[in-house]
Amino acid sequence: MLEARLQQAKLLKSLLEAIKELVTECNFDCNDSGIALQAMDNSHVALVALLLRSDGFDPYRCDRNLPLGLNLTNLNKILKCAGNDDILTLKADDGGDTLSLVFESKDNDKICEYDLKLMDIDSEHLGIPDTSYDAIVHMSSAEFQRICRDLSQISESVKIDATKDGIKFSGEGEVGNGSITLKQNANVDNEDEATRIELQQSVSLTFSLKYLANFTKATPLSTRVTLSMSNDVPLLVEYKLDNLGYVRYYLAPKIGEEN
Amino acid sequence: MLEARLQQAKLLKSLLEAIKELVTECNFDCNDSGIALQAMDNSHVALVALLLRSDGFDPYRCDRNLPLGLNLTNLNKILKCAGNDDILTLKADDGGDTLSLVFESKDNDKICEYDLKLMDIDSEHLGIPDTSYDAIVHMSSAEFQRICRDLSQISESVKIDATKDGIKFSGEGEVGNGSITLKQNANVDNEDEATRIELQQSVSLTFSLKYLANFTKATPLSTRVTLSMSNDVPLLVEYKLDNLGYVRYYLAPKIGEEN
Amino acid sequence: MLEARLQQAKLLKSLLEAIKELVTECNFDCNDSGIALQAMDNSHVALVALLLRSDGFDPYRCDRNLPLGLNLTNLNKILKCAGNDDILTLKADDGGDTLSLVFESKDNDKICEYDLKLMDIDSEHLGIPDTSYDAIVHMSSAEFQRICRDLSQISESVKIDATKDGIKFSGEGEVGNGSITLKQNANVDNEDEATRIELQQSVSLTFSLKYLANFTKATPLSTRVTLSMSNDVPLLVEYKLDNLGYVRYYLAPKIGEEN
Amino acid sequence: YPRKAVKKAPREEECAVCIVEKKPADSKNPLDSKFLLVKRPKTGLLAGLWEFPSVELNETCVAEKKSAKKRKPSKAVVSSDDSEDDYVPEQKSGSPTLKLLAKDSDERQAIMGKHLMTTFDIDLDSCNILRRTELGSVVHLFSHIRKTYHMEYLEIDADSIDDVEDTDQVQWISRDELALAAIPTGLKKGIKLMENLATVGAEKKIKSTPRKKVKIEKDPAAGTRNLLSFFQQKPK
Amino acid sequence: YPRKAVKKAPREEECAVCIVEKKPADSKNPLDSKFLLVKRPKTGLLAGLWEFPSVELNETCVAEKKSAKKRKPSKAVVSSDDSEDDYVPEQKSGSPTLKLLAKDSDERQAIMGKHLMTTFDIDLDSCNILRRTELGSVVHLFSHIRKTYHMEYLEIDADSIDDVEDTDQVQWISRDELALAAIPTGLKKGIKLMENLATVGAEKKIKSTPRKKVKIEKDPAAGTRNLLSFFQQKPK
Amino acid sequence: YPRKAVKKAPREEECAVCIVEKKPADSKNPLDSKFLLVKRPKTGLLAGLWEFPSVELNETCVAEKKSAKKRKPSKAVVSSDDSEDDYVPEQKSGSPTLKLLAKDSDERQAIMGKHLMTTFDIDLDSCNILRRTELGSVVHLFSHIRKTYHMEYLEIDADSIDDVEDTDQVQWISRDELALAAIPTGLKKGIKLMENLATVGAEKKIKSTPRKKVKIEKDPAAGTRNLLSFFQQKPK
Repeated sequence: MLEARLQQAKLLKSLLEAIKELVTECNFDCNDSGIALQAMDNSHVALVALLLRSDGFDPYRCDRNLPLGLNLTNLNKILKCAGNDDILTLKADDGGDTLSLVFESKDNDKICEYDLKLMDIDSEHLGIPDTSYDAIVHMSSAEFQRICRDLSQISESVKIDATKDGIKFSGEGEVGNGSITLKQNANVDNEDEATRIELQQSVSLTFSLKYLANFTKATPLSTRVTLSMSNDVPLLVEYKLDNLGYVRYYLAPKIGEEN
Repeated sequence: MLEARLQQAKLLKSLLEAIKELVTECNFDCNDSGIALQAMDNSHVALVALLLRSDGFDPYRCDRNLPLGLNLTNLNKILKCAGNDDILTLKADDGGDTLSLVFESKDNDKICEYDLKLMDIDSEHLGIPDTSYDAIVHMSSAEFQRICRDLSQISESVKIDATKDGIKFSGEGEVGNGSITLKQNANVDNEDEATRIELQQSVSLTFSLKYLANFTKATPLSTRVTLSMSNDVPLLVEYKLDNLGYVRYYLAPKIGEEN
Repeated sequence: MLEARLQQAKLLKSLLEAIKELVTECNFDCNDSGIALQAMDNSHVALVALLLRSDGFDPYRCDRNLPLGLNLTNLNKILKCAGNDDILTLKADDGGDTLSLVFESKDNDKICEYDLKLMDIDSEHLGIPDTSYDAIVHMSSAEFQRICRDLSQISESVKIDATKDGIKFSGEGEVGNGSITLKQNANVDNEDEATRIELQQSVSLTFSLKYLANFTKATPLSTRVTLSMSNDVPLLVEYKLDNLGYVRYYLAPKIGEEN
Repeated sequence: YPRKAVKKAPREEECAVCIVEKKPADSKNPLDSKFLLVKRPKTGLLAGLWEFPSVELNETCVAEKKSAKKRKPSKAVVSSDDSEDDYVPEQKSGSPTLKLLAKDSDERQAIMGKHLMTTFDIDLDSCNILRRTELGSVVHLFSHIRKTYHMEYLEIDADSIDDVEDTDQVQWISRDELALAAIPTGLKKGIKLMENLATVGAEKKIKSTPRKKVKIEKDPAAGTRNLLSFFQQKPK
Repeated sequence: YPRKAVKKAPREEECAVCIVEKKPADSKNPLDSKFLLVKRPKTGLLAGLWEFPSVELNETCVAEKKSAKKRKPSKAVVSSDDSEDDYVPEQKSGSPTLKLLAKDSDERQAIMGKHLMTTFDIDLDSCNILRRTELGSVVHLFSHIRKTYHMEYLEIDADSIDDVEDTDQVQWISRDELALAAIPTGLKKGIKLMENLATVGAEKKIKSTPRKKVKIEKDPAAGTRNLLSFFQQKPK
Repeated sequence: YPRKAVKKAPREEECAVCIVEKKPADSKNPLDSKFLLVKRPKTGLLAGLWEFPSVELNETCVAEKKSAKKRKPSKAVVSSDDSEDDYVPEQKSGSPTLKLLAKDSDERQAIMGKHLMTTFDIDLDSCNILRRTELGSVVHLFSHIRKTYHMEYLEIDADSIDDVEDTDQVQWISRDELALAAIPTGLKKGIKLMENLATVGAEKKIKSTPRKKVKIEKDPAAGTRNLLSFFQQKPK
């Protein structure tokens, strides 16, 4: 049995926006430590992993492992019915075939109750090896979103070069070439804007911009994003949720000179 | 002959928005007491009735009954040319074939004059019997709009249950079920948010959400809306215009178990 | 060789928006006095002429005449990647086949470099005779935009009548007729709103609204617009850029009674 | 005043439609299936187009046509005033809906079963039905008819019915040809419903479960009573 | 520099088009009407497609073609440089519009009347015209031609003209077939205009009134003078 | 729980497609060109539709079909559970892509050259090629196949190849007919690419330059490695 109460429905609403374009159906795996999700996109080049720790909810109860098979499009329809500041409660019985969502508004006497049908989804769990990345870039999530959007204007893929001085995003297409360089600037006033690079070794990798732009749907969840890279290894893009968990995206690199 | 001057064009602009999706062409019936309109939608399940009392205009002159047959799409095109704060004057001659609209801006020397062609419309007037409804619910118009929009996400029709404790809107569809309950709360601080119920007898009725959502186009006209219901009788949804009149919508209930 | 540095990318972004719907490809003619552009639309009824004087840039260098053949759609794609407040630098070599654009953000350590491919465009330059117009109307650019948009609701062309009292825009269509009159009001408080008319002789001319509405894409560039007219001569619509130059549009009048 | 606009509700008609899919029982390939199409009569509404087996459900159609004929006996040249006076009487009487032969899906299925038997020699009692399910109803507006198509989907084991030669009037065509055939727009919505159903069936491996992705363009007025049964028309 | 773009205005051509509807005078049913279609020649622009009776209005077409032919006499293999030099002379002379045979709708109707007579044996003087009205003009852009179709709509009492057998080149087809026929896109806009007209006519019961719903995609440059008649081209 | 959704990647297939344009060398008129079309076999995917000359690039197709056949030997009536178990083994092995015959455009051009020679008697070595260029790749999703069409465009001097009579299976059709032919949607994207190319070529007068306006609907995942080659599937 699951019962999990979140003070702000907005968090779950934003989370759904962040993953629903990549994945249509998947299991929310609930257990006593929290709610987790792992799913690949249809083309098997990207993976999203989500964790909501139990201590982000109050109260949180989940006696035993409970996978909730959900159609994310449908879940999103129901979450759209919640106000951003509503108190949200998730409930599911162990043998049940519905997830119950209750939204309570703080300021007036309104209670919404929705029952979403569950599905039995046979998901494949991937073991993601612990990797010590050659380059870890911490930067503004809004800036990352802007860069992906801008380069999409002219190119379908982006080459990311991380050196000790900075990180460079570049693309080329019919129109011409473009590159955007962010210098390492640990000491700027605005903490959210700073770009910091932990570097073992310079890396240069090429990725599909469409997927990266898709990942940046998570921008409202955090002011900061972390890009972790090693040559010939999937990129890890991570958005941390304050005290609650994270959304992580993995994207396989592009092969060779093709773009 | 009609001459009617309105201090704010915005009112007529909003009124048009509130009815133009339901009705394409109809008569504005002008006489010395004001301007009235009554029209059914094409499917004959909904009716809109509008009244603008003469004392809401200054000046207002209309010597004898004058039906103005208007294409609302065309009228709306012309009203879009009026600034919200323009002074609006309607003029029509008894034998004429145009409605003249004059918009004067308050702050600069701009005058707009439009002539709209009239049509001869053979409208059917329905006699709406005085009904003493079993349940009359006064609530926030914005909240009603939100509820219609939210339930449209999952259902095509809504069941409305009014009891002495509150009003419950519920729907069901492929995705699952949902219900929204507003408790009677006469004493809340914010007068606009309060939900009040005058109840002779509990009612439970089912309506098409598409039509209700259409009615809520009138939301900008009033902060409050009134739902009047008796079992097996058309629902009355009323938006009052400050000191000027009202927009009323009637919607026939759905039959039996089908939804 | 060209090197031209602009303190705010926004200006060039807005300029592009103002001309890209009228013209797809054209030459930016660079020389020591600045950057100029002249191009007709496909139907040969409208012409846009643009001037950016060298002293609006800092620094500005252009040793010899250098025509830059550009696809404006592609240029616009790249300009979308510039922040409004970025410092923008244009660079081109004499024999080169690319235009280089560099955007530097003022507040953080971000540099964007784009290379846009050039084209060899065989443009036709028209000699525009100096005309002393019978009527020159200075008015609010926003008001002019609004008028074009409003009359487009009901008509495809607009008749402009300028007299010493004011300027009248009128149109007619299926729906009905409409006219908008602005009185000469030199003494109003708000300088930007004033309508002023220099008149040698009354004029009455008819133009395609679609083109005029297209010209008003330049509205963000200036709070004021000037309409210069003589009977049977193309209309000149001019937006002045503060201390930097201008955008001028010419539109041939409509013939006879057809509209 | 320049123009007249007399508002009238369009005539309501209902029709049962059955998409019949003949599927080799040993084939998993959806492209091996065949669909039954019939050609419409050479005259009348949508003449010559192909459609799925259909049964009109309005009994009074015939009676109505007769009365219409009576009203235009002379072959004189008239003006282009193509009024639709014929339907006004119904309008006035306040009952714009004709009498229906079948009110629910069970009755419609019974009627369709008979139709398939008599017209196409398909005996549902003797053949192997793999699936039979309602697809929902689709409303299509013609110039003066508001037609509701009640669509059902019937999947039959191909081995359990006789092969019949295709004729000028009746054909079994493949799924891909279906996409290209000259089928009235209203019925194309039905194909879409079926394809969604098929997709769901294939993906989910469980039949008769709540469907998803099936976005039925339902008429919002469906199932709602007519206001004229509550309010009286005022004499003018 | 990598590319050249010599801007040139497309050649202007105008054409009168007439949608002829043959309507049984005693029928109120719009589906009983027939429309006249002609097949285009087997070669040239839009070869083999069906169209409404049309008359080209540009007299100089022939002269222009001749000069074009002169410019490519040899059958030698050339590069894929498919330039359109042929039209440049017109361009330079500053008069991109060819001479027109008909300037207003009256002249066009006269020309069309003759065309219907000579080509289809339809004599407008002797048959019963129920309605004849301008539908407006539609502009269609081909790769190097900017074609203006001046559309009119002609409704004829079916009893007042002789029935003619359909041939490979000329057919009377029904309203529904019209929607399916292989008609050039430009003309399909014309059908839409006519349908709007028909709808209005049917609903409003008054003809030749200000139409509504007829959203004509007018060329915004129509009726506007060419700037080249005001400004001089500078020598390069 | 009511439903099962076992996520599976669709089967990947690749195909080389060649749009062959035969152009009279002495003609500047794009409407004089002809395009080579072939009819698909009467059975199978997209049966009976017309397509451009194409070569399937997946060698293992045959092997795969064989194994599929083995799995359904009995002709017994089964439920409508149209599962796609056949493809599961590939899935499990973590290599959803079949073996490719050609990895880059050079290899594809070589294969296509042979195909044109053997199937249509067009010998690229002896005829006059005006242009040959890659158009890009287009991905089309069928119900359980994800098909990548690698499109190229080949312009041949019409005088340098023999005229061949059109047959039921092979035709040279004009540009306008192309727009009307029953060509699979996936390939229509290819036509669009070619038209853009042609426009650019015509306007710019320089061939093999960087194209513009060619908006290729590229698969964003194209050229990206499969995550399964990095991460291990956990045992359940």
